[in-house]
Amino acid sequence: MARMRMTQAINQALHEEMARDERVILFGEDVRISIFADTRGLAEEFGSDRVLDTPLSEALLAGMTVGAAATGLRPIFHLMFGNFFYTAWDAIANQAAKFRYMTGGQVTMPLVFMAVFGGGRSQGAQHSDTMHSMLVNLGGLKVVTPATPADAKGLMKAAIRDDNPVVFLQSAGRGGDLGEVPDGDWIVPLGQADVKRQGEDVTVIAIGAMVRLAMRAADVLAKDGVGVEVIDPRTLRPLDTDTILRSVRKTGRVVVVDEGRLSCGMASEIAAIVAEHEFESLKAPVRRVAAADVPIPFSPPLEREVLPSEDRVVSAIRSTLTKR
Amino acid sequence: MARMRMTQAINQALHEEMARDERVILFGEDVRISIFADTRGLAEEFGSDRVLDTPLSEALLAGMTVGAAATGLRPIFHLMFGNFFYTAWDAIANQAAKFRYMTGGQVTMPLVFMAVFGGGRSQGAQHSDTMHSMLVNLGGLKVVTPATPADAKGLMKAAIRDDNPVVFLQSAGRGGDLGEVPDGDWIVPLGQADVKRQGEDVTVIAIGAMVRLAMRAADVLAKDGVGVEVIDPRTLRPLDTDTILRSVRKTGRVVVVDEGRLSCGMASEIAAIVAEHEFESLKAPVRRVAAADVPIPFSPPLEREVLPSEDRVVSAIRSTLTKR
Amino acid sequence: MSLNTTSAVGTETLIDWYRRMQLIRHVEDRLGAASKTGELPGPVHLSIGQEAIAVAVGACMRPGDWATSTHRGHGHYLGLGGDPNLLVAEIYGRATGACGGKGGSMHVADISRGILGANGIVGAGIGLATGAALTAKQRKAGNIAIAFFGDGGANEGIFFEAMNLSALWSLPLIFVCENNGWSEFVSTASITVGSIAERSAAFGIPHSEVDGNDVLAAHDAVSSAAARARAGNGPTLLEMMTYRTRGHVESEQTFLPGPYRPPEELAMWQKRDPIDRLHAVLRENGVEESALNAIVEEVITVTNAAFQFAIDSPLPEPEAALRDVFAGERN
Amino acid sequence: MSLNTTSAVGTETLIDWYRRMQLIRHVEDRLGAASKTGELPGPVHLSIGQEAIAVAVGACMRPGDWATSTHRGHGHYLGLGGDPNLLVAEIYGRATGACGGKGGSMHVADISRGILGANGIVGAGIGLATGAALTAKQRKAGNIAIAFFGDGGANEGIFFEAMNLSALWSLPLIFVCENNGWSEFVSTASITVGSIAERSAAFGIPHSEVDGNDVLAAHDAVSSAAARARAGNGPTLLEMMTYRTRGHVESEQTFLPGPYRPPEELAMWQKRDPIDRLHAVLRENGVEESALNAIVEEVITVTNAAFQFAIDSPLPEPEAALRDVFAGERN
Ligand SMILES: Cc1ncc(C[n+]2csc(CCOP(=O)(O)OP(=O)(O)O)c2C)c(N)n1
Ligand SMILES: Cc1ncc(C[n+]2csc(CCOP(=O)(O)OP(=O)(O)O)c2C)c(N)n1
Ligand SMILES: [Mg+2]
Ligand SMILES: [Mg+2]
Repeated sequence: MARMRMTQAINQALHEEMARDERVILFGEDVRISIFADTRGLAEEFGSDRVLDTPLSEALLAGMTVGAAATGLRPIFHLMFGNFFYTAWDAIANQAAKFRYMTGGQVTMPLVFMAVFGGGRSQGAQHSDTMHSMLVNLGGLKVVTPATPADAKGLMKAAIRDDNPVVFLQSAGRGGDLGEVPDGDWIVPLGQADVKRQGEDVTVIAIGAMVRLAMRAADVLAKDGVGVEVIDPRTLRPLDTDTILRSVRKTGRVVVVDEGRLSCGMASEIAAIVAEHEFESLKAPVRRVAAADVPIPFSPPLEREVLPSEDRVVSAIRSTLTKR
Repeated sequence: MARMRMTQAINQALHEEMARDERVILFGEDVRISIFADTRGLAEEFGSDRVLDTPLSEALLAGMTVGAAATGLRPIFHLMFGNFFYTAWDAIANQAAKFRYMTGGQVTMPLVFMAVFGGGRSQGAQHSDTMHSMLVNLGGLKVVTPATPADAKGLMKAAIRDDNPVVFLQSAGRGGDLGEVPDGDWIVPLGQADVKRQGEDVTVIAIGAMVRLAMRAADVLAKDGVGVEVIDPRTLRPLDTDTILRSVRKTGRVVVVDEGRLSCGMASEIAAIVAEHEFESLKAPVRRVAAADVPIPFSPPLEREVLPSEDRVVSAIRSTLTKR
Repeated sequence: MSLNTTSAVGTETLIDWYRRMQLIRHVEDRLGAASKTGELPGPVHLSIGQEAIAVAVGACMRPGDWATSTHRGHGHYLGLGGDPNLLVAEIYGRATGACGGKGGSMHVADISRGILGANGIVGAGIGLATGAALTAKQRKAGNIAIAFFGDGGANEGIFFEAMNLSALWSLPLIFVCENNGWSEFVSTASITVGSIAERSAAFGIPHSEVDGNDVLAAHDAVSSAAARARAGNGPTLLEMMTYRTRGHVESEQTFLPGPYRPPEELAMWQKRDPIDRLHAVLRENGVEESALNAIVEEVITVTNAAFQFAIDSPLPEPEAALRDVFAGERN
Repeated sequence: MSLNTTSAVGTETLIDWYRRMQLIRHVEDRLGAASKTGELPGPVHLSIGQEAIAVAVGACMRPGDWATSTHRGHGHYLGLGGDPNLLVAEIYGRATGACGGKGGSMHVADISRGILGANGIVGAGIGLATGAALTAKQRKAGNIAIAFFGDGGANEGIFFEAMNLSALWSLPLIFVCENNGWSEFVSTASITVGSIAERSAAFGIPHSEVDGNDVLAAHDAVSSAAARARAGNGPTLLEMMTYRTRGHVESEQTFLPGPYRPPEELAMWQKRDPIDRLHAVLRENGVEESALNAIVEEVITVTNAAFQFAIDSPLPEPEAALRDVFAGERN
């Protein structure tokens, strides 16, 4: 157990997995020097055959990832920012997400696409998108996004060991927070949500950097005697609906907080699932707190307006208490 | 008024709009000979300066569309199949959807991306996706998908005249159906749903080719004395929630039918909106009938299993009648 | 037109190539007929006229090598040794097909033979082949990867990205461009500037323009490129000049307004038919007409058996649609 | 190192270029300082050392021409005549900024001056410029479009797609590759094979490698390319050799483990500073040091005013975040 940042936890996972399995290779732009420090030191330890700086050619590199995975390597492609997925979208959407299926299961696809996503740091519209709902909608990808350093390590290790394409998305807003991280073989299985806080009155499902907002909102409501249960799905596909629905059956009141845009986003998906499967349990409408349906603006007051805030989470929770 | 297929209605709209406004140009692979016949005859009428066959270079062509729109043309890029959007995704997602906003409204973006989408014809996974939810999630695009020839003509004309990027998606399954199409300046304004059938008991919201399934299901249920109201949103962004919610207030029972995959799809979005805004009106959980969360398979029995069917729509409607 | 007969390939091998080319021709011919009668679901793109290239490449491949194909992939599948039964059953959408009916004509694959699959996205196979070449390079067993693509596909940016990266990393990769002069219904000359082969010059990648209807010339070119790649000397670009004597897609007459290719062009290329040319060489080499006829009979038997196998095979169970998304779980 | 002084550009014009280059330098220098003190939101990429190219291009542009820029776009914005007040206010995220605070450093644009915007996606500006060139061609008024991109960007497939299409359609387009030797923290030589300029050869597009720190040489090259484009003769590729004397991004020292460029390289290029070199030419042409000093004073005044304007300007109202998505409606 050691205290570290999320990027350090990811770095540790990469070190351990590359040491464990020499089929694991990693490439991307500037992965040797490592802009986010998550891949730092790997080239020194594993050599430039296994840790490769690449040209700016995302469309090719993502296709190469698919081809390498289908032929026996376990490649990790670091795309830097989630928005750059769009440059590589064909290989992600038409190849990685479909290849095993189209071949009738002839291949396994042990690959990881990783990147930082989300707003809050005035990076502008082309570096701040949250794209997990699009990735989930493709059907053939697993999608994970950790909220703590420990989850980051455990999910990255699980992602690398998984025989399927996994997109590992790191919230831009969470790289700096410290947290305890178990040493060694710490795995967080894909597809398992985590109850980050127990509560009896309202269920808040929060994703990535939104978990922090949810926890703070829970503190605020605790002062009013409202018990908020905070659930972090951690894996968005496959989604752990059991854990979510179990909590809903207990509380009957639900808020979903996601950094993605509202329309066709993950918040809507979870809201739709809850409303379909726990209709009888619900005591109030499921509230969605998500980014506005606009590109992410640059200037801080604009960006704050667009993204979910603690205040909006608090009032969404309150609104579920007034109905019925 | 004349009876024609959807592709002919689109063709008529293109002819009329190109004649009306010489800034309208159209390009894409094989648009002169025209595989779907929707762009046939345009080159002969408007010349090869305005109707251009292109190389296979979707990433460039979509970026070119954005640049041409921002500088005063009103370009239409025919991408042939919706899955090829993925090859051009950066220009769609990072440029077209964000450009006006990032410039603080300095430009208008009068462009149309058009393509055929959806399954049902054994085209295989890479020619059968339904991607409208991803496009809606981008926030900066208008997205339309007609279910009848008349709507196709009216929406295409509205799309071309709109000063914003519009994605015009034609359901693969609907090209062949005949329908009455008004002559001349027939416009279907963007953002207006259409009540395709009135009913008092259950609201079915169906998109594109799914409208036909919904209408058939309505016939089946009519025999049991159940009145089904069928709403076709026609425009998915901006979505006409008023028309949808008005119907829900009347019926209290809702089924959403979409050809897109279930998770983070348009069906989930509409279900979430209904469940959030008409919680008190609902007499049963909102049911979603959508494609399974898998790539679209080739073989007919597999493809039928994955896509929504009339039977599934009928049973979803029935299931809303048993609750409460 | 005769063949380049200088090559040292023995008659036995030539006969084997002849058999494979005839197999592609016969299987595809029947697929075309089946498509036109509506027996086959989905679109079908035939490579009739281009068989020499697939067979030449197949002859240069070793176990552990990989190739990625295009939407026009049946010839590659058979040329590389794929089982005709599994191919035809797949295109019929049967449970016994190469991909259990999930893929179809545009996605036939046999991973066990290094056939990484046909691909419905023009250019995409280049990315996958680059990945296979990276695997081969890491494994250090002298394996190679081959990317088939068309002249139309040579305008997709991924081709250039792959030339830069494969040259930079000396990947054991061969770019095999099958230039049949057409991209769907548009002549490639009308959408392309310059020579495709010469596009590699800026990357220091050796290239050659090859008579793709001459199986010996094609084989020579591929085998030098393969030797180069196996020796760790990096990629090669081969532009194979050829022609598809059939339509872009078998159903095209149902949706096109009329013919789009000059009939003289077709006639000219039919004179250069790769099978006829190999036939002439074999005859010159003293192989009897009767022996060649016997091969064709054999091929017809195999073809008939493949179609019978497909037709007799069951369609997949609907529930199978939900499998094979993820390894290790039902979905 | 001296400048190519053969050009027929008059001293008055050179003085004007000197003023613009100094303006870029001074504004960016202060932006760098403001970024480092944390005054500026978001990342800031400076083009210090590369000013000559932006100014040379700006000098060749006419009303109705268009240019697309990169993530390193302040110099292009100012070199093409953009208002420094609006630039600085935008980078400060103010309501008065060029984009009302919605864009920021990576998206500064002034459509009224043909500045189609900086772009956060490497290579994307090439697509937009191709579209602007298509507009120009359709309009038939002799306008042109310019695509700025970096050496790193030259490995994106869109560059090749654009070379093919623009050559095919004879689009009035100039590809201006600013080769500063680095792609973020990696030397471009380590991720690129061959010469960038020569990549155009296969497309029959004329190219030249230009000393991008020599404003006269750069101007010569751009003006010939522009003349060619205006005359309907199609695209040209110019590879401008240059160097960014600042970091990739101003914050880089906070996250990198250490220096990544050889100090000798920086020192060598500092000797070729484009402003120093133009300064020398102007002195040789008889312009007094005092006159040049006066220009710098003027530039400092303008720069100060721009920063004051920005700092005095209000931040945007939060509600503005929901506007400007769609024309003709609030959202
Ligand atoms: C990315 C993409 N764009 C467009 C298409 C549609 N399409 C299928 S084949 C084809 C022409 C391909 O020409 P070429 O590469 O020369 O191959 P050929 O058909 O001649 O074998 C086109 C445009 C596609 N499948 N994928
Ligand atoms: C598509 C894409 N990939 C990666 C990045 C991250 N990135 C920003 S600048 C840069 C290097 C660009 O190098 P170059 O084109 O030479 O421009 P320079 O920074 O040297 O001006 C990279 C990799 C990006 N912004 N867009
Ligand atoms: Mg071709
Ligand atoms: Mg550079």
